[in-house]
Amino acid sequence: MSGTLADTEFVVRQISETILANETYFGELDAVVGDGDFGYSLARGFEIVVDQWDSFDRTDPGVFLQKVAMTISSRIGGTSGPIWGTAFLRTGGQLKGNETFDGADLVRALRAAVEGIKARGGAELGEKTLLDSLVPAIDTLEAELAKGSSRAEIVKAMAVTARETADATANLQAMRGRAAYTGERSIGSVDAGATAIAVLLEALAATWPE
Amino acid sequence: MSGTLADTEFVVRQISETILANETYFGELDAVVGDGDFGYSLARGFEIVVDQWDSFDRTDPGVFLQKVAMTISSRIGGTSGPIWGTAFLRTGGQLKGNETFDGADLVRALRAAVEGIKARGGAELGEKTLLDSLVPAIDTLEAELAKGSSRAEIVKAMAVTARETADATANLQAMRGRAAYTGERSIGSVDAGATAIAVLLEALAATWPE
Amino acid sequence: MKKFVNDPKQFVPEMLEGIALANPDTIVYVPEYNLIMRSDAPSNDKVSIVQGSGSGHEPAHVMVVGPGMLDAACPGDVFAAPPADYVYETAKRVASDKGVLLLVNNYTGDRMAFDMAAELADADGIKVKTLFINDDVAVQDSTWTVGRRGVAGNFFVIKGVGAKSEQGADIDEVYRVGEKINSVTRTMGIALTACTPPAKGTPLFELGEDEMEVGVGIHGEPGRRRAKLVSADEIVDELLGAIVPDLPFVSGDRVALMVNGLGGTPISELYLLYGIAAKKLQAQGIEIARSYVGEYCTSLEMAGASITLVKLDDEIEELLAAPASIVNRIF
Amino acid sequence: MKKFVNDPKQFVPEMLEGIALANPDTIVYVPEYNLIMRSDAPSNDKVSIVQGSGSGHEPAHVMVVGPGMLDAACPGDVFAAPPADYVYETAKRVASDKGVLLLVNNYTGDRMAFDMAAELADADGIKVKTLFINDDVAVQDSTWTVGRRGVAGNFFVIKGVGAKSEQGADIDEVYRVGEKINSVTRTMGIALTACTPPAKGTPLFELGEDEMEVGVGIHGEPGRRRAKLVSADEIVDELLGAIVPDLPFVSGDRVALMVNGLGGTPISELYLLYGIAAKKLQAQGIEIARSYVGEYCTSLEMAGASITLVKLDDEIEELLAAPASIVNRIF
Ligand SMILES: Nc1ncnc2c1ncn2[C@@H]1O[C@H](COP(=O)(O)OP(=O)(O)O)[C@@H](O)[C@H]1O
Ligand SMILES: Nc1ncnc2c1ncn2[C@@H]1O[C@H](COP(=O)(O)OP(=O)(O)O)[C@@H](O)[C@H]1O
Ligand SMILES: [Mg+2]
Ligand SMILES: [Mg+2]
Ligand SMILES: [Mg+2]
Ligand SMILES: [Mg+2]
Repeated sequence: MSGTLADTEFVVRQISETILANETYFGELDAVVGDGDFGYSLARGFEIVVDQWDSFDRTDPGVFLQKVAMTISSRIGGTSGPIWGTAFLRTGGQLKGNETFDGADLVRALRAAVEGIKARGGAELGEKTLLDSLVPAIDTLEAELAKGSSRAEIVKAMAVTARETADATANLQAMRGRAAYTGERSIGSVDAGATAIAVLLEALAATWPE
Repeated sequence: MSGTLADTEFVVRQISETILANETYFGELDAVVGDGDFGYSLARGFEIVVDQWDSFDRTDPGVFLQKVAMTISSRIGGTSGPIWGTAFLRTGGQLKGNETFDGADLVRALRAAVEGIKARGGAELGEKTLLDSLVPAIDTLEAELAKGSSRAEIVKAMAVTARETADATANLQAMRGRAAYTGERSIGSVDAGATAIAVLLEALAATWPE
Repeated sequence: MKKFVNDPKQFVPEMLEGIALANPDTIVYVPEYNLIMRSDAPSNDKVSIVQGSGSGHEPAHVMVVGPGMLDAACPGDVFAAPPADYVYETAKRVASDKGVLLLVNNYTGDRMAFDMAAELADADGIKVKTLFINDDVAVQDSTWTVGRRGVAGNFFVIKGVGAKSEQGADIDEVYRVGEKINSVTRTMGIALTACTPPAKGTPLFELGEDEMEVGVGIHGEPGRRRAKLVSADEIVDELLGAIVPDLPFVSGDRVALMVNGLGGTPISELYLLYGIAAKKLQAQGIEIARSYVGEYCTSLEMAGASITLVKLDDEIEELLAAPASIVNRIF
Repeated sequence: MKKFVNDPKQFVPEMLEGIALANPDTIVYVPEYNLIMRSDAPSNDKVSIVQGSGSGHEPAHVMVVGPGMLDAACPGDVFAAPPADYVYETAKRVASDKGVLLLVNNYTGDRMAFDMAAELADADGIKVKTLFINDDVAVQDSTWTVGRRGVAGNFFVIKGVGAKSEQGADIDEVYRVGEKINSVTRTMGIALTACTPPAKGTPLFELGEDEMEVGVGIHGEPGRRRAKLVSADEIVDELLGAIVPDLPFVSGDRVALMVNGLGGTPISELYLLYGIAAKKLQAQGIEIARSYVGEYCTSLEMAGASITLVKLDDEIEELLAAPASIVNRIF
């Protein structure tokens, strides 16, 4: 596969719209054992992305992602600001300098985002954060690329993985973020961040133009 | 008719018990357009009357009533403390000095209580206060005395009058007390003080030993 | 009932004991009469200032005892004026050569108790004057009723007479400034929820999820009207719309602006209201010389707020700016 | 939602504007960065003290800016740490020759934002140190989690470093006293009701009419356990029972005792709790040298309270007693 600026724009736009459409739902997920502001925080950042859509530097996909990262970092507070800002920044950093990217580039870029999230927040897999659906989804991306699947097939497969693994976070005890303070009481409900990843990938899969 | 210390004790005791039994109900009446503390205020005073029952000076009915008056004055706050304290004090003042009293003495004593209440709180008949059932009940007392009714008949007749006139306070607009601040919104609900007078007389009528 | 309370009948005494324990050096608490006084009162160099009222309005009045404010406070039970005996006893204990000024929020029960106490104190030869506070514009003034209520504006009267009395002024002079401040002070409040007296255990009234009570009293008395809950902006318009024309306050006036919380409203919202009110007043040419945001006179845990305006002149402004310190300190 | 609010998204900016309008001479408000600072900051004679956190905890932290307390506060949205950019911008604006001390309540989001800001400020050559506050005993400490939360005890850290910085101490010395105060400060809270973030519009959790949440967080995070509502006496036993053995506080200790309201609880109840706690501590031989009753760190309009104990030594006691003044003044 190969990706372009247009693909990147499509994905970012799709993510932004889905976040805005799910503000309340994401907030409710966070309210169960967190403080209920996850949807609000993301939405305040991504609504600026939509607002300023035409103004971003579009030199290449990587530069575009870095500009988006700076916009959301400067507006999103809470845990999500640094986490999502870092993720976009690292992905962009890896893709920067080329007009297109291939599957391997994308995997490397997303793995860099994961490393950035871990470095920033100190979380590891299994600690009930968005990593618990994001990392398996990237694994699926890699596996589907190896199988030679189409882009639409890949996104669909990633969405399925993300949903399964997000749902499985219900069995985990939160070790990071505000939910961690509830100890065992966090078991039984899904993680808001991990579920958001599933929702975003499902929305991408549903609208993928192929 | 003629009244003794024993009669006076019976009436005060009966009033005290009825007030204690109706603390919540009287509070609810006051809550409609007042502040809901009428039952509480009366009960805090009359529970001390019951507590200190044996200690009151019983020289004569008037002295006994004055001692009760001082006890309730020193504990009941709000509007009811000065109003009920004044009423007991004035009644006692009129009856003091004689071991017994007759019907005319009693009417004079209760009229003095009414004047005391008016002087203290500035209220007139028809302003939606306890006067609106107390005064008609005293009128009935006077009329029944003139008819030569028995004491039990008199108390029953007073209770009927008090209830009718208390119920009729629902048509009045409050001009005194906290309820006055609600203006026309006070119309439609009965006055707490006037209803308390009816409840007390009904309880007296129901237990009158004849 | 969602309260921190043991026996509801002991609510007021236990609160008073807490105040005394938190202020062992400066405060004396006399349990027999529910009374809180400055440990250095009375001083024959100053008029003693006393206020009492029903409890449930804290910090008013038991927590505003201190230099430059009250010399003593005699609270009743929640929302019930203190018995006359308590007021009399308080007046006796703080009686000074210069006399005792009794401050009374204008309610039937309070008036009667303080009138009786003043009579008794006067008979004892104590120099005593009584000042009634009636700043609430929600209730229309009328000769055949009981007049307007005293609400959060009492803070300014206390502050003014407290400062004046510290200067050593005589009782007539202290009374004069108190009366003057009362005459230029106007307040109106609004409730978003009812409150629950501890001994009653249930709310005094019911407000729907989308309702507010405009012009509410600080004892849960209903106000001017019940209305649909509107934006903070519209609420401020409604309150200022009643307050400003009442005195009236006009362009060129210098004022003190108070946004007072009724007990359950967080201070964040009070500052939000303050900002809106300040801008609206400025737009009318009214200059805000002093600002007050916080809880001054509450109604238990009621969610709500009141706005107070005081028209300033140099004398009032100086009295309000004078130093003072109270039981309920921050640091 | 029973709140005074216009557009919920503008809740924080409108509150900040109110603070600025109420304090035109002493405060500067920078809307682009949600930032409130002393108008006379920075001073090269002192370390600048900055705290930020999610909003909804007022008066913490935007209302405790002033001499002897914070030089600036950078709030985020309600219950959300400020973006790192805002913190960085704040640090830049108050950077002094003596440096900037960043105070951070220990939460994941706050830690990340302040770490990023400190890195950026450091790269600019600003002398910067970050102090994490973690006084909440409700959450058990553990190396594999995020550690304990910072709650109302942050007041004492601010007060201590504020006083020390006014003395002209260098940043290491200011940091040292802050760290020392944090290490001897312990808090636990209890909620009787939930709270409703304005932008969410519904309560963060549901508590039954007869339930309480023991060890609740100041963002509505669930606590140790949900229990049947009990008397004030038993509640104090539960809170002190968690706090006292944790440090531990022992007979002969001198302490500061704070009863902090979570936003919806009236001050009458806080003093009632204070009285109970003071007597229980005295019975254990613990001497209360300083008392604090009121709202210091809230959770919007949550009905609830927390108790904080600070073990005092001469140095801490002197810092706590030093003069200070803040935006949210009484008079
Ligand atoms: N240390 C961490 N590293 C990565 N993700 C985290 C971390 N802590 C929490 N999260 C994610 O952030 C989500 C909550 O985000 P948000 O509501 O913005 O945080 P908060 O309100 O606690 O600051 C969680 O559902 C989880 O997926
Ligand atoms: N001025 C008055 N004179 C006589 N009775 C009055 C007066 N004002 C109120 N009352 C009576 O007192 C009752 C309320 O008593 P209470 O609850 O103790 O008063 P409050 O709470 O307003 O101080 C009213 O129902 C009315 O009957
Ligand atoms: Mg959250
Ligand atoms: Mg009443
Ligand atoms: Mg009352
Ligand atoms: Mg948050």
